[in-house]
Amino acid sequence: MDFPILTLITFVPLLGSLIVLCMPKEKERLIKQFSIAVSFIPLILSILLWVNLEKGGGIQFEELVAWIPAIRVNYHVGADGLSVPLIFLTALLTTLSLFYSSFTIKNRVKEFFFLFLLLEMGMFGVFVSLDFVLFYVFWEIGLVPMYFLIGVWGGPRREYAAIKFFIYTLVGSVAMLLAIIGIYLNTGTFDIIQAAAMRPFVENFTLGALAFWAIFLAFAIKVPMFPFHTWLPDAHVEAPTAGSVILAGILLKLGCYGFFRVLLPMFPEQFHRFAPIIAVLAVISIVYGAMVSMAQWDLKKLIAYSSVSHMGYVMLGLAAAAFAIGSKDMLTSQAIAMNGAVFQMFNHGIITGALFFLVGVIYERAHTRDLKAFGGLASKVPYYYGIMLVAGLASLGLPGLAGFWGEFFVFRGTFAIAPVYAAVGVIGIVFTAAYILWKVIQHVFLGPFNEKWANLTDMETYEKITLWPLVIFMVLFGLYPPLIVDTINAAMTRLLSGL
Amino acid sequence: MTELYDWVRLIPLFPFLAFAIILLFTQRNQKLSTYLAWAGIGITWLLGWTIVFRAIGDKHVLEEGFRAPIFSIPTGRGLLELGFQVDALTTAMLFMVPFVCLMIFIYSKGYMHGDPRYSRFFAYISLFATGMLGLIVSDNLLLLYIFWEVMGLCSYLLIGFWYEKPSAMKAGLKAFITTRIGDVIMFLGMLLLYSVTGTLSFHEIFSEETLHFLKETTVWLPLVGTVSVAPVIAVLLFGGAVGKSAQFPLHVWLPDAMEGPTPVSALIHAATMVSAGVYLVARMFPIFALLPETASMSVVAFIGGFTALLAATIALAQDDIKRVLAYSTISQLGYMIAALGVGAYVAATFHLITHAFFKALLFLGSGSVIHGAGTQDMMEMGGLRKKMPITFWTFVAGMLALAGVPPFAGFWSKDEILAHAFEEFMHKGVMSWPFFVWLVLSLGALLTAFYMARQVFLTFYGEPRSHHMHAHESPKVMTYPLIALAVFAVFLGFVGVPEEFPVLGPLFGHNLFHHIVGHQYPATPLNWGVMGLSVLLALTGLFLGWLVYGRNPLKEGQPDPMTKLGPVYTLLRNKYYIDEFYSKFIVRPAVALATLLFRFDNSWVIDPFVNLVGKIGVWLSDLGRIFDLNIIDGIVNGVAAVTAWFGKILRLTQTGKAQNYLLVAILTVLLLLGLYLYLPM
Amino acid sequence: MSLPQILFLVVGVITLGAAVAVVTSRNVLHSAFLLALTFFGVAVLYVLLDTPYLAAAQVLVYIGAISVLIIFAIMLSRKVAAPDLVQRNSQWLLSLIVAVLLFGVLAYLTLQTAWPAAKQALGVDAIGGLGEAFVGTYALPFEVVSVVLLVALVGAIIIARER
Amino acid sequence: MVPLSWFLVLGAALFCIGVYGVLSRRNAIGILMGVELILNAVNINLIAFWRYRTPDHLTGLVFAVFVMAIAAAEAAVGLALIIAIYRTRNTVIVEDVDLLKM
Repeated sequence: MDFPILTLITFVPLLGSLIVLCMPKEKERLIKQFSIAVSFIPLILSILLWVNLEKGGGIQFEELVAWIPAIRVNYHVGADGLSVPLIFLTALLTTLSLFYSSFTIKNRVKEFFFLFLLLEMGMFGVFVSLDFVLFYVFWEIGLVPMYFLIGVWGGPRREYAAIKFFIYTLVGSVAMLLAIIGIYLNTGTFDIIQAAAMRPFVENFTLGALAFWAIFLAFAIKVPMFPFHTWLPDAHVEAPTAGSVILAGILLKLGCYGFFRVLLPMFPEQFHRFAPIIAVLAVISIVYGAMVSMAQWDLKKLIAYSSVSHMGYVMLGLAAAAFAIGSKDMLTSQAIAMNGAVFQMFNHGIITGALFFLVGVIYERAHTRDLKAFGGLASKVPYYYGIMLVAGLASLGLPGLAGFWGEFFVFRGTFAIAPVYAAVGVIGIVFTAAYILWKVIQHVFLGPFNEKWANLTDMETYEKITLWPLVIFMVLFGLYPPLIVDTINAAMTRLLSGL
Repeated sequence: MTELYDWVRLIPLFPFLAFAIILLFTQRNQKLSTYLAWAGIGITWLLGWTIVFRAIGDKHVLEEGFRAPIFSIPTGRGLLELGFQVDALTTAMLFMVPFVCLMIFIYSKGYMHGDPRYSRFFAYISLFATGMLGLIVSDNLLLLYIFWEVMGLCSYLLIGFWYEKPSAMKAGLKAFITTRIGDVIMFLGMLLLYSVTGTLSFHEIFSEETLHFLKETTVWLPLVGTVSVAPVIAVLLFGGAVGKSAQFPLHVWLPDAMEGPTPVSALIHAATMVSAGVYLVARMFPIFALLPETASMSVVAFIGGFTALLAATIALAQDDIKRVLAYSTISQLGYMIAALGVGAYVAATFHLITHAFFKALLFLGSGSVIHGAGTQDMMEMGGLRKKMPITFWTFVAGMLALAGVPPFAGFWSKDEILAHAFEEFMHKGVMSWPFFVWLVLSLGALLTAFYMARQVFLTFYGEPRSHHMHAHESPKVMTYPLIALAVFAVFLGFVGVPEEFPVLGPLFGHNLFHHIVGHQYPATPLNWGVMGLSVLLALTGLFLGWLVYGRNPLKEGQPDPMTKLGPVYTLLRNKYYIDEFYSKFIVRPAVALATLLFRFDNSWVIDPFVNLVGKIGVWLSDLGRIFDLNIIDGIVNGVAAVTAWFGKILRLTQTGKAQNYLLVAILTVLLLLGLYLYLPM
Repeated sequence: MSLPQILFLVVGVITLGAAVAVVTSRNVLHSAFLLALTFFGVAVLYVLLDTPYLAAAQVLVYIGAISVLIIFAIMLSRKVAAPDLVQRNSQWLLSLIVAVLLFGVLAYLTLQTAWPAAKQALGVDAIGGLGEAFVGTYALPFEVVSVVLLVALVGAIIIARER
Repeated sequence: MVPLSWFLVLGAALFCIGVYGVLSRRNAIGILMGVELILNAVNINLIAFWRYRTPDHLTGLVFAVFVMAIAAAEAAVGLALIIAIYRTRNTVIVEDVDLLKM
């Protein structure tokens, strides 16, 4: 690859969004088609990226240009086996969201697509940045369009949710900014890779711990981890369908990605020391999230809380890997745990993305998400039932579908390192099964048919087109996990051996 | 693919393809769907039996096994290899599973005729067959677990197949969640095994070095202390078997599973799901038997024996024809588990195989009865012998096999279990598990014969006890599978006749089954006393059954003689109130806890204190919030509220008068100056 | 105590006294006249600081223009000059405290510092230098100020014009 | 010789008196007068510092002149404003003119 592929991926959406901005407002069709077309470019490029990625080759496709020389800030981007699947996921979900939205968004079309493409750029930017300032800038850029997406196209309590989301995330960001400055003062560089290699906080553990927790806060809010999760149900419930998809599918991954890219390499000692705390929080997230999901009667809220639970697996895997830093014979288990965590990130993106789309599908028709209001829809909308079943089963970690592998690897890795945490976390699996099958499947689809929905129609073609790619990935990665684990494993092994 | 055995990779593939094609493309066309499903399992059956008969004569494969890797997943610098295999146990299972499945598939065409979701039924049972076939050919625990869960899913879908009925829908969920609890325990066992040994492949786990390593390794458990790792792994894995094979205390899902269509019951109870649990224990038997004096074996023996007796007693008081069979299944699985618990590996496997045939037969027979009679309640049946002769005769063959009457299949396998338990008990004395197992299982044999006799007499003898009973024989597509299975129910036992048995022993290859499966274990010697006793018990049970139900067949409106047992009957009929117990002490508290946690998380929605904010003031309300468990969100909203409060206060300062502002500004300057002066530089 | 010192003290006392009267007098018209007195005192101080030119400017600009302007304004809004009207607002006491404190701090700081006691000899021609500076170094600000004055003039006319 | 600090103290006193005037007068014209006092105090400081510290550089002097010019402009505009307000609202009491608070 000798052309700047990452730059293209990142800034094509920006270019697209600017062009959308210049288009006349009335030409909604054109705006929609153009936006979708634009979003295909990063999608294709990200596939190219994955194909050309040299497994285990560390950071690749690097570009380095001085940006603000006075404080040594560079435009430094690059990708490895960790970020490439996430870049692909971002491109995929954005394209699908835009496609889906082009049928469902009726008001302020131009603004919607403009913001969405801007959001895409922000997300790509975070995944490719290797410079703290750049990282931070993109991190914040993603925030603003999301705020508007929730606040303008959201549900009845959209303003509350949007503000809550914004303030929550902003609090984390400010903490992160302070920590970044701290790192800069300690290392004299904003380069993430270089700074990590210099191990800035080896001598001063306390200062390191401060910086660690500051960054931790930023990422943990984004993940979100118990007890920083309460913005999530509101934001998800109020956001428009595509917004929820991106929020759950990608924005949560930004936090996890930060843990992998920044926190672990930069603060191995601190991470190791505090791993028990993080593991406890992760286990609480898993079990607590699952149980709270079980208590929901709002379909969208249920899935929102399930995200808390599922992201807990990611954090558990990560914490377990950090637990074992320093003990050389644990490398296999560490790598398995991290593989599981990254795999789980990807899976959660496609599975929960699909679930949110599915919620949108029924909400468009029924204008309610109250689980008590449905019943017996399976015969009425068999196609929808089938897709929902697959997505739900993938979400509860049924072997043979993608979700299983993430959980299995996380628990496998964790069990060898910290068995008690794994043993407690496993309880979450039972509750996940319960809320998916009991709450979602049973209340919506099974039982006596509720005559109220006699006019309900099954999925439209555009909805099918939106969901099939996700279903295919669930099955594909479920049946043949090496397809993605090969990529992840190489990157994780490299990362771990560097600690 | 040079070797025939390499084709083992394709065994789960054909039913899976049938599943996928039916679900995606041919749902509209019922006929095509049927043939696709038949073709899928049929090809697998042919392929499976080809492999089986080749393997029976192939000592190398039986002893060493043949492995066919599929793919491997990188784990750090290592690899997790997944694949299929053929070995002795697989061979035995591969003989039974595809054939019984095929019979059930054929039968289903008749039974499910006219169902609105006919095609989907065939898709689901194809996936079910995929699960079971994949399970028996897996060469490692992870792959086994995957197929195991796939079966769990299918059981959910199929038990709840008629999901419009709330009872069916609940039964499906119950089956899934209950087995899932067992699965999670098994999952932990698997993780522990993987963490300790670094492998999940059977071949590597059962190698000399690994077993030796496991013997030496210890693990620290909370409350228990340091113990050997092998029994811990064994007990955890056994948790999965308890769930899947419906052993006490996770047996509650299985009787409810009768809500599904009858072929599904046959599939679950005979060929696939419940056998999987026993198969798992048999498969992992070297780990269980590694330290025979530890908890691993006694837990297995106890659970098995206890379940066998518990379920047999419950079966006495059930009126639903399928529920009786369901409890008998639980009981028979208890036999197998208990047999494994006393080390009777070969006998347990043998019983697993024979039981699969005659239980499938019994279920399909009962399905035929239900199909003909239009009810499941035995109290409404009666006199079906003449109207459904084929069903009757095949059912009786299955009944005798289950009761353990010689020379039917069940006799040989059950007797081998009893003989083995007796043998062990003679070695170890009265205060040992084998004695418990032997005693309990012998008692169970008596009960089994009795309740089966009760079932047959109630169903087929006397006169119909309901007016709207217009029974008719089932179509051929249903009766032919019955006949085929009946043949096996009668004759299959001969493959396991003890070597010393006169005439029959030498005639059938000196206990052929033992040679196939149990090459590493010594054969159980023939014990005439035990055999005589078990025959006597079976005959006594049948005689008692005839005495109570056969001599004077029940008339319409006449109460079941069992009711004379009074409170005992009530207890048995209500299954010892175990369901109620679970519902009250596990399910409801769990749901309540979930709701409570949600309140905890989200109480601001319903929180009445929010309404007081304006009235009493934000500070007071914040205090209230903290008391009201609203610790988490309260802080966030609290910050906002405090800000608002400050805002309200500060609003007073925004007088709109420039002079006020200026005063404040100057005051601030003054303050800063004061600070500057006060603080030393 | 030398003559300039005595002169300073006398003028200073008059100036400050007049200033205090300016801000406390109940009659705005009195305030305006006293303000002129204050300005004059300041002009005397300029003389003491060897800048007679500036003193002249002070008299011309402040007394001749601003004071007169203020008096005119008071006349034009006749009612407010009524002697019986309360001229202090509600925060006067706090303001007084602040002002006194501020003075205390400033005076303390001033007296804390060791200032050079003596004036240096005036090396340059102050008036001439000033003129040169306005057309030289500070030409641009000077021009800007003239524009500001013009704008203020025009603005004042527009604002105060009868509609 | 008059010490520098005398001028400074006097400037400070004048300044504080002006501040008090600005803060405490109800009458807009009174406030304006306070402002004039403050500006005078500033001028005293500027010139005193120039004279005692940097007599060779005329910056202080120049700025004093500028301040005077600006004061004149300010007085003109301020008074014009007062007249305008007086015309529309018939008052020069600043407390009555609180459109800022809405």
